[in-house]
Amino acid sequence: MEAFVSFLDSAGEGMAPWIDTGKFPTLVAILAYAAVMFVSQAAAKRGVHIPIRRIAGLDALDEAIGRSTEMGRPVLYVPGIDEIKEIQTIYSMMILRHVARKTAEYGTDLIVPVKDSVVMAFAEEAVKQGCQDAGRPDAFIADNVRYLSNEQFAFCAGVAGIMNRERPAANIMLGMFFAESLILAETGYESGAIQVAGTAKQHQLPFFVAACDYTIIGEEYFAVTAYLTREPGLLGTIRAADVIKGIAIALLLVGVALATYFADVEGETWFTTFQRLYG
Amino acid sequence: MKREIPILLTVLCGLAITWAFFSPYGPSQAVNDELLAWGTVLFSVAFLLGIGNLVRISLKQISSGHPDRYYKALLLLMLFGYLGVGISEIHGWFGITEGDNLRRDWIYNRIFQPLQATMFSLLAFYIASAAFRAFRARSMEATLLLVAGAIVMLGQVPLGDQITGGLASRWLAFLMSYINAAGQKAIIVGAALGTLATGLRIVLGLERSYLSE
Amino acid sequence: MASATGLDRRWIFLVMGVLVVSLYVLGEAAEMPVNEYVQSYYDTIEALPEGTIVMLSADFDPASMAELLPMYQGTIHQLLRNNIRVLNVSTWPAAPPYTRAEFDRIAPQYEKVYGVDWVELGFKPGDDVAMGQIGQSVRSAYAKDDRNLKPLNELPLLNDVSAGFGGISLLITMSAGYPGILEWIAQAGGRYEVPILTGTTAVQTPDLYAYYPSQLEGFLGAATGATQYLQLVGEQTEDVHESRDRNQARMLIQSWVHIFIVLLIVVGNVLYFVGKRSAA
Amino acid sequence: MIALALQDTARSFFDLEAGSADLDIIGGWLVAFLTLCVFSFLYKDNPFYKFAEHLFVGAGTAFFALQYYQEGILEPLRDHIGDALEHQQAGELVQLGGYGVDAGIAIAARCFAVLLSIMLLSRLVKPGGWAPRWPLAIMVGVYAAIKLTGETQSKLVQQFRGMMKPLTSDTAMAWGDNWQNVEQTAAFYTFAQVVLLVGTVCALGHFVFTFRRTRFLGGVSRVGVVVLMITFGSMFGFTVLGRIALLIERVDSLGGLTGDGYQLAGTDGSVMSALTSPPVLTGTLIVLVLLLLKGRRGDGDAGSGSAA
Repeated sequence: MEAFVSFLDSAGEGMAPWIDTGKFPTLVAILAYAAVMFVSQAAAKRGVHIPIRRIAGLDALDEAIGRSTEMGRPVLYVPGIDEIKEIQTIYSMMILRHVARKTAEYGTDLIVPVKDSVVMAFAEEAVKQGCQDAGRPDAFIADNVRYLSNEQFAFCAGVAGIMNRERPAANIMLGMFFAESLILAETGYESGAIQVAGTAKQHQLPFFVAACDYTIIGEEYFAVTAYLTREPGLLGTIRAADVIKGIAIALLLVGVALATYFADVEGETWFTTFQRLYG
Repeated sequence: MKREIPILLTVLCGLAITWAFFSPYGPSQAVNDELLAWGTVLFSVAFLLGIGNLVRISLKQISSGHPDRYYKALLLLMLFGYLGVGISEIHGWFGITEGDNLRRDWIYNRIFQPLQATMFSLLAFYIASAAFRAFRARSMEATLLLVAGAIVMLGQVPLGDQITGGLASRWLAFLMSYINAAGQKAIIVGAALGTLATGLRIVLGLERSYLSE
Repeated sequence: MASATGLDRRWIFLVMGVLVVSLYVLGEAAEMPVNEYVQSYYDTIEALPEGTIVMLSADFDPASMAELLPMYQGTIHQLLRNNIRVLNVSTWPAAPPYTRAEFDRIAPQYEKVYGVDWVELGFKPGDDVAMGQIGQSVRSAYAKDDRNLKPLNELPLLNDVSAGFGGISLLITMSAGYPGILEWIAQAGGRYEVPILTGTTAVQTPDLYAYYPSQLEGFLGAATGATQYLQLVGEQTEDVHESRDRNQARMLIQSWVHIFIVLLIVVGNVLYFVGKRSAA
Repeated sequence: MIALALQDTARSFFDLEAGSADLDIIGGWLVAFLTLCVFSFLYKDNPFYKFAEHLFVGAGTAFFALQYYQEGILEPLRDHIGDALEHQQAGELVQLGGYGVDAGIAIAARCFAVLLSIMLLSRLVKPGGWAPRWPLAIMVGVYAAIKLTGETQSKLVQQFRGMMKPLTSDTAMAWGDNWQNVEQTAAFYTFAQVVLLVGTVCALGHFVFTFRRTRFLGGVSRVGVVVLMITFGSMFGFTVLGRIALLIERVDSLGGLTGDGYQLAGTDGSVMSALTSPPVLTGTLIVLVLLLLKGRRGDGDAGSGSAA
């Protein structure tokens, strides 16, 4: 082993070593994660069932759509304001398809305002497919997927206008949000709609929690997507993250225990330290 | 081949940079440095491409008689006027040279700076209005959030702390340093695992969605 | 759920505006006690030996200058006062004009010479990649400096800087978001284990508690952190007294507005629950 | 804000050299006017705001473009290659990342970057072509790899390493975020460290989705939610702090324009004293209140809806 390490350290006369041994833990972490992720993804692809916890926000989605149907008012779905390259926008499109299926089944209108022209094409496609999934391709209304503006605050004003004029009974806001989250959530609350919001952008979560009825927080957003789509790649990723978290927590607890045990410097045991401090 | 070569390029660059992270060996650092330089150059070119997009959309709106067409014309005028001054300065055209005090800084200080600073200060008003109209303690979660928020707001500022008899700042210290820190650590770890997953898939050539556009 | 207050939000805007303007006209100041994070930031800089090179990265734009500019000025004062050499970089395109203006104003007070005592390298595009390259080698990240557009080998300070943060004993970033302190922690702290200090906006401040003290030597959080820091710097530097007093005055306005907002939340909720009960 | 420090010195009417600290008179009026234009959005979307907004987008984009052009294209391509050519003539090595490389290789490599840039630009001519994919692929690979390694190291390995510290301490430390620097007892230290540890583990546990939810895991998750909500609460409080600081700064910097230095030729009021003189202010206030009262009788919140 020592010979191996010294080999790694000596790439040549006056040269830096081949490998920085201090970075081994990072290498191990990356490799371990990769191994768990690929094994889980392969398993998910083979059809091995990976259970996903059902999240409260998911039930809220169905509840919100149901309530809109009872009241005979539309559902508003805002897929965030970022471009399609943002992973949250892509997942939002997957959830949109699910929502569109539900609204088509119930015969409720679905309004989708978007800030980006590329996202608009994706949103149209998602709604169309959702209607087909429900067996009601006629439920797709092209005018209800609306490109409002490319400017953040102008888009925000446009959505607020829809909330005030068309009075949707449910506002679903899922995706990447920035400063406009506050204004959207407030206007929606004032219009009396039931609000379900979700984002992995932590800085906007406080406003959603305070002004919406249900909030899907952080990583829950990805779990919701995986639950709805059962996409093997995503399932495997979530599974791997769970396993790595478990290992990390175990290591952390052991590490803290050992650190506490060996905390003493001058030949004390942890017990004498404890006695001296608290006795 | 249309897809294979780009994927090969992604994998090669990705692996070279990952390798250089672990290996201080000279040549791998040199490769790393050069690849990073390419990255920054391409990043800049991509930014300039984005301007082409802005100009195209604005021109379309002007020619189609959009209600905002005069504003769009103003935008383009400002854009090209400023670019003209700046590029002349950079290349020393028309006898305009770059010195200690730049002409483009005049525009920066008087137009860009106050406008951007003010745009974001509008949010202070929206927070006040949302505080009254929409922030409701309707669940255990929302209640906890609002109470913690109020403690932080009062504990941070001199008067707020005085009216709570010094309690707010003590609670603030504990909340921020221990409970907030715990929550932040969990969020950080989750985000890092997400980056790790996406990064691995890209570097190993499994993620190809970025090539589809 | 349809218990909307029915109040036009512009009434609240109006009250808010009148409140801030009238408090500003009154203009009093309040002294603030200093927290451990700010103290640690200050002490870390004080402990640096003379002649050390510090990399100061300006990662902000006018939208956050209210919070970050006072910290930036204070930091430049403290560094130059202690005869520390400063290497200025930036990953935000709108920051270099601030660097230029502040050094124009502050450097002559300490009789500092450009190129020897401080260098401005300016903006480097590329976010994370820019940081990676600045860390990898300043000399290949920049071809010329930002002030005089001279090649780097004509600037004596750069002779003491080598690849991989060699010669740089501390990184300080004034960070307003992405890219900023969290990316520097990954690209400089993670990779090269350089000690890092930061001043950040309020929005980013809560994130930093997770990194202190193991990955961050200290931080100035938001306008409150800036005020506390200026109090510390002001003990030995008269030039920041003006700025310190101004920030202390702002803290008093801030106090009243915070109390106002807490009141708004409380009143809003009382109305909400009363309305809900009478509806039931 | 720095403007105040110099407010009583006389200013020139138009001065190209003046920085943000000491605006010329035209600059002062321009700053005041544009600031008020933006604030007018609070009442309603209006032509003044639209004017300011488009001016902002135009100026901002141009300024950014100049920075990207100079620092991201000219320096790494023109200046770097020029520099490498000088080295080649002198027969020296070019330093790349701290390692000496033959100048010819360095030049060739950077010329390849020029080629890649041109391939990326070809999108302007032929949007769906194959050429832009190469530079795009390189960019994606470079970004992914640098984030992958840096963040794993700092946000997983170093983060967990930092947490592995003793729960006991024999030095009593002061704790206090603001001014109550209360002496912390050793017992309190341990208590706080346990809170931090348990809080972290529970919050992490809340984000575990693929294991069967036992009663234990459910309990962990509930504690985790409490921790997360307090975390969001503190983020909420800090966000309020930040936004209000921005507003106060704006008011302060407008206040800085009240000095005598900003007199317009022929008038005796400075920028802001003209705009904020008691008659003008009271008048504006009355008009605003009247407009708001009128709006109430109309369609309620719809007006502010379009303004939001």
